[in-house]
Amino acid sequence: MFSLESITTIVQNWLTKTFSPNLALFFEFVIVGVLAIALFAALGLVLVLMERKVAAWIQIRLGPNRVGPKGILQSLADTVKLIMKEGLTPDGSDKFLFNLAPFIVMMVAMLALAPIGFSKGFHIWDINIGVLYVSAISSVSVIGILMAGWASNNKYSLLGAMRSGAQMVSYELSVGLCILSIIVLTGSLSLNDIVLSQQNGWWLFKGHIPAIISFVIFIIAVTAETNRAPFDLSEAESELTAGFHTEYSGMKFALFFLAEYINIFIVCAIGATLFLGGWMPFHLGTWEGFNHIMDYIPSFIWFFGKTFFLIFVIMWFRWTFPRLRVDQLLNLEWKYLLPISMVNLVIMTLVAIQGWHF
Amino acid sequence: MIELIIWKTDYTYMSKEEIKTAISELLPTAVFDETGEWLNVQIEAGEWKDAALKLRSLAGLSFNFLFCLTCVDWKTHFTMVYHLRATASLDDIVVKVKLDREKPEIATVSDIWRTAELLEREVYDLFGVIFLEHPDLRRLLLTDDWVGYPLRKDYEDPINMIKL
Amino acid sequence: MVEEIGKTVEGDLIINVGPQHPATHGVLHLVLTLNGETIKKVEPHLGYIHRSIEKMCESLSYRQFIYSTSRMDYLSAHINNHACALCVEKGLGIEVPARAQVIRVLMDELTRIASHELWWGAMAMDLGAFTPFFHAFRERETINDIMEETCGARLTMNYNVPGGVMADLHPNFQERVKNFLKLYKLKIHEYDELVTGNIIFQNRMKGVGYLSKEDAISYGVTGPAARGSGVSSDIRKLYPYEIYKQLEFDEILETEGDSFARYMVRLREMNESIKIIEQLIDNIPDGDFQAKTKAVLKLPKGEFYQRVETARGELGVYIVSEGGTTPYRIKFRSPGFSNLSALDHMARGGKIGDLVATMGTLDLVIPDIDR
Amino acid sequence: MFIVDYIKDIYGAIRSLLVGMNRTGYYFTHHKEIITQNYPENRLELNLPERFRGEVVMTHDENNEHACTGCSACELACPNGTIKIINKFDISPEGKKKKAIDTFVYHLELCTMCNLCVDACPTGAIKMAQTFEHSVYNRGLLTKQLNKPGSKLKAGVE
Repeated sequence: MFSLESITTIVQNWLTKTFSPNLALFFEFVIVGVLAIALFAALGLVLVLMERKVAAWIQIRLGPNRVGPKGILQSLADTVKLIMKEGLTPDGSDKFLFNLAPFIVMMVAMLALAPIGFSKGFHIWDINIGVLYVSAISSVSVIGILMAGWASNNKYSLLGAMRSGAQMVSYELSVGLCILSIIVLTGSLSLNDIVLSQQNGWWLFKGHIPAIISFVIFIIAVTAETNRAPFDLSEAESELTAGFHTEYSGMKFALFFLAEYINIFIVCAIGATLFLGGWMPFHLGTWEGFNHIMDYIPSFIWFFGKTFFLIFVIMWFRWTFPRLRVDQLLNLEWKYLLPISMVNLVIMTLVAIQGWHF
Repeated sequence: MIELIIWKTDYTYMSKEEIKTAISELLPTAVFDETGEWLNVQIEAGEWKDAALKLRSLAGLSFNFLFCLTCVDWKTHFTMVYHLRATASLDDIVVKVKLDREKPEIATVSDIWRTAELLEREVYDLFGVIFLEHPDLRRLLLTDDWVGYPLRKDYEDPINMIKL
Repeated sequence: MVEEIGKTVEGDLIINVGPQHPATHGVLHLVLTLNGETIKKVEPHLGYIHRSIEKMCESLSYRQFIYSTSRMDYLSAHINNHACALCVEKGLGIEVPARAQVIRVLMDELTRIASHELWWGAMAMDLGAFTPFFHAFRERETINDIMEETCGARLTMNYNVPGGVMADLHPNFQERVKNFLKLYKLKIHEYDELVTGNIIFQNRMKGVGYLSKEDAISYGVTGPAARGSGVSSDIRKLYPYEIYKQLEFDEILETEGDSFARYMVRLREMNESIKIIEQLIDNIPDGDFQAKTKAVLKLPKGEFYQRVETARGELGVYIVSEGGTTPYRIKFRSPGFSNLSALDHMARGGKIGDLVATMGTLDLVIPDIDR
Repeated sequence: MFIVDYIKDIYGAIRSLLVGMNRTGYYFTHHKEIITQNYPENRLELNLPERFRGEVVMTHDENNEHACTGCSACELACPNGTIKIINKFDISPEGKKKKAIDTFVYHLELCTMCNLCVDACPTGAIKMAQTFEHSVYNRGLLTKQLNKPGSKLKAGVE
């Protein structure tokens, strides 16, 4: 069975054998950094193309089909275009904050990548408070957006940033509660432990109806937290032209754009880890034969398959629904999602205590 | 196969005479002209505001819908043309007010028919008619620093106007 | 805060929406005075696409001026031409052959459907749903193809001439219209699935941009926007022209007066147009498609007013003739202009998102407003 | 009951959203519904209706003869001064001076394709062509001379 774990072990052993421990650690950092950046670039290209293709097919169009075979080089061409563009800094803007904001958003997206298990034994940092870490880090990105909106010296940007602030702060609550309902079952904050606890079935199926409810709420809330349509109020094209990144152009805009997609990837990866078993293959209780067949599919394929399925669902939302209004957005959170997820958490706790789950 | 009739012009639901009697009681000084499609009522500029209020509140035949407001430059004078409709009975009248070309001033009706606010601004913009007591009389279509009133017959613009 | 609505105070946010903005569908410029997200005042600044068509028409002959009116409300270009042709015919006393009347009405209704399709897609796009736009264009394209085949152009058809239409119907016309009707009936339920029934959409539209019946009349609002407030204003019913008197169709009225009512009026109006087309498509009478007219048209001295129902409301053509070959003064009472004047009243107290929804249901076409 | 209404609300909302997703999901999986035309590739199959108005052209037969007498009816009919006709005087074989067309100037950039000139033409010399790819790099190229060089009036056309 092919596994990424063996590769990491080989590299690790070779590094520790060849260099002193400090130097080995440094090289590991470099390798991880390069890999993370490479993953970012690859994800950006793939997700942008995927979004455009999904949009096109839903909209009975063909989508990008000119650059490269079947248009697969389209996002590469876009990247080249964005790099070549002049990065404007508007007059009257706070230049330092204006230029800093895209990097903050980008860094947050990068940091949140650390505890995610991509494959069996393949994560950057198996931290024992992984879930807490991710939810803490991801709320920093609102600072980047507020910074961008404030520093742009543009009223559209400011309105967009304010909307985004209100939106992210409130939706974080229900995301947290949904995550908690799984933590209650697993009893661990480590993402690796959560994956391992789903050896005999995913929590979505094991946790009865409460798990399904918290999964649905989780998907809705993370869609809002990543500022995706139908919750894209901070960009709201038809209202605020482009919201907080109205004044950005060139590579600085590309960083916002990339960060949006990376954030989607991260929240979907978290969702896949919590509810769909991360890299854990699809196991059905005690059906040994079936489980063996499933084990033959490499674990990173399971992980990326689940994550991309969730990303597709979020894209599906985007190209189907109209946008909510700003007060309706907050109504949805405070009147519907939050009470439901609170009640749901109580029920889930009861399930966990009584051991009613499978 | 449906029956087809030849197109006819007169769809007024009340005869011109009836409208005329109803209005002439209200506005004794008005001059009537029945040659056109609808009843034309000539009103002096000074009496227009009162007349408009009366027409708006005429019992049973309230002309509550101002569907067209414009001005015609007759080279010697301006004529303000108000097309009014009573939405209850679907009768139309045309009110005409003669204005002095040198000093075109008329009372606004934007408080009686709200639609007049923009329409009067347009007429001010293109003809230079001053609407007294208009809440916000500024140029609407042209830029604020435009010189002249383009729809006047003596307006000349050598750059933008093309004579065929 | 509420009592301050309409008054600018220090600390208000003033935002320019337009002249280049995704929601204004053209070069409309609105100056919003905001308190946070709440709109206190909307002030339209017009004229970015003002071409002074009225002045131009004063130097064009009665045959020529019809074509410039296609460029006013470009989405109902054929209906604009129709109004002008009717007005000239009224002045000249020309009797239009029955066949030409039926052709004109058929084209009018096709134009109306095409215009409402575009409005539907564009309005959904205003609210953030991009997909309906493309789905609406699928049906609209079919109409455009029919237009292209018979009239020779897709958008600015220039098919009306004084006395009838420019050319006879294309032999394929009936078949293609029937194909369109089939396609329309196959796809119309998707409009409800995608947009009308959607809970987000309904929440965005219901109770937003309220316009009472009295205000609608006072602001001179016509067309679907007025009918959403319960004002009976369908010129086809009230002052029937051409053959509308013999046709069986309903005037759609909704009484809620909010954006959703206006939306439903337009959606149901498309079905009425389909009904009209179905009545006429197999009953096109034989005969001439154009009455015999003189080469040079001269309207008698006098004033002529003709109104028709475009996709946006009541279009009036007011011709003042001095007996010459060109009109002395011409005035187009455009529906968009009057509908726009109610926007300030409707948007006050709402959010920016409400303004977009309200603007979408008013269905503003900017060249129609500026002329 | 408040709680029943609350749950009903949620049920109705989710149902309406799923209906929409079902529709878009249908189009996502049914690629035969795609209506995009690959324009430059399908240029050869493009079938424009014969009435489509792309630009005004003058028909010439194989002897390089046209039917334009230079009566300038089209010039008068045009609403925006698109057509300009420059006449010259030919000497006919009998020695009589005869008006004939020298240059038929057509400003494509001013043309609104209203078809009035074609309607006005008494001899059917001009017609609308179905071309639509009018982009050029130089605006001057849009001013065209419709009568081909060296062409002359068809015999029998008055």
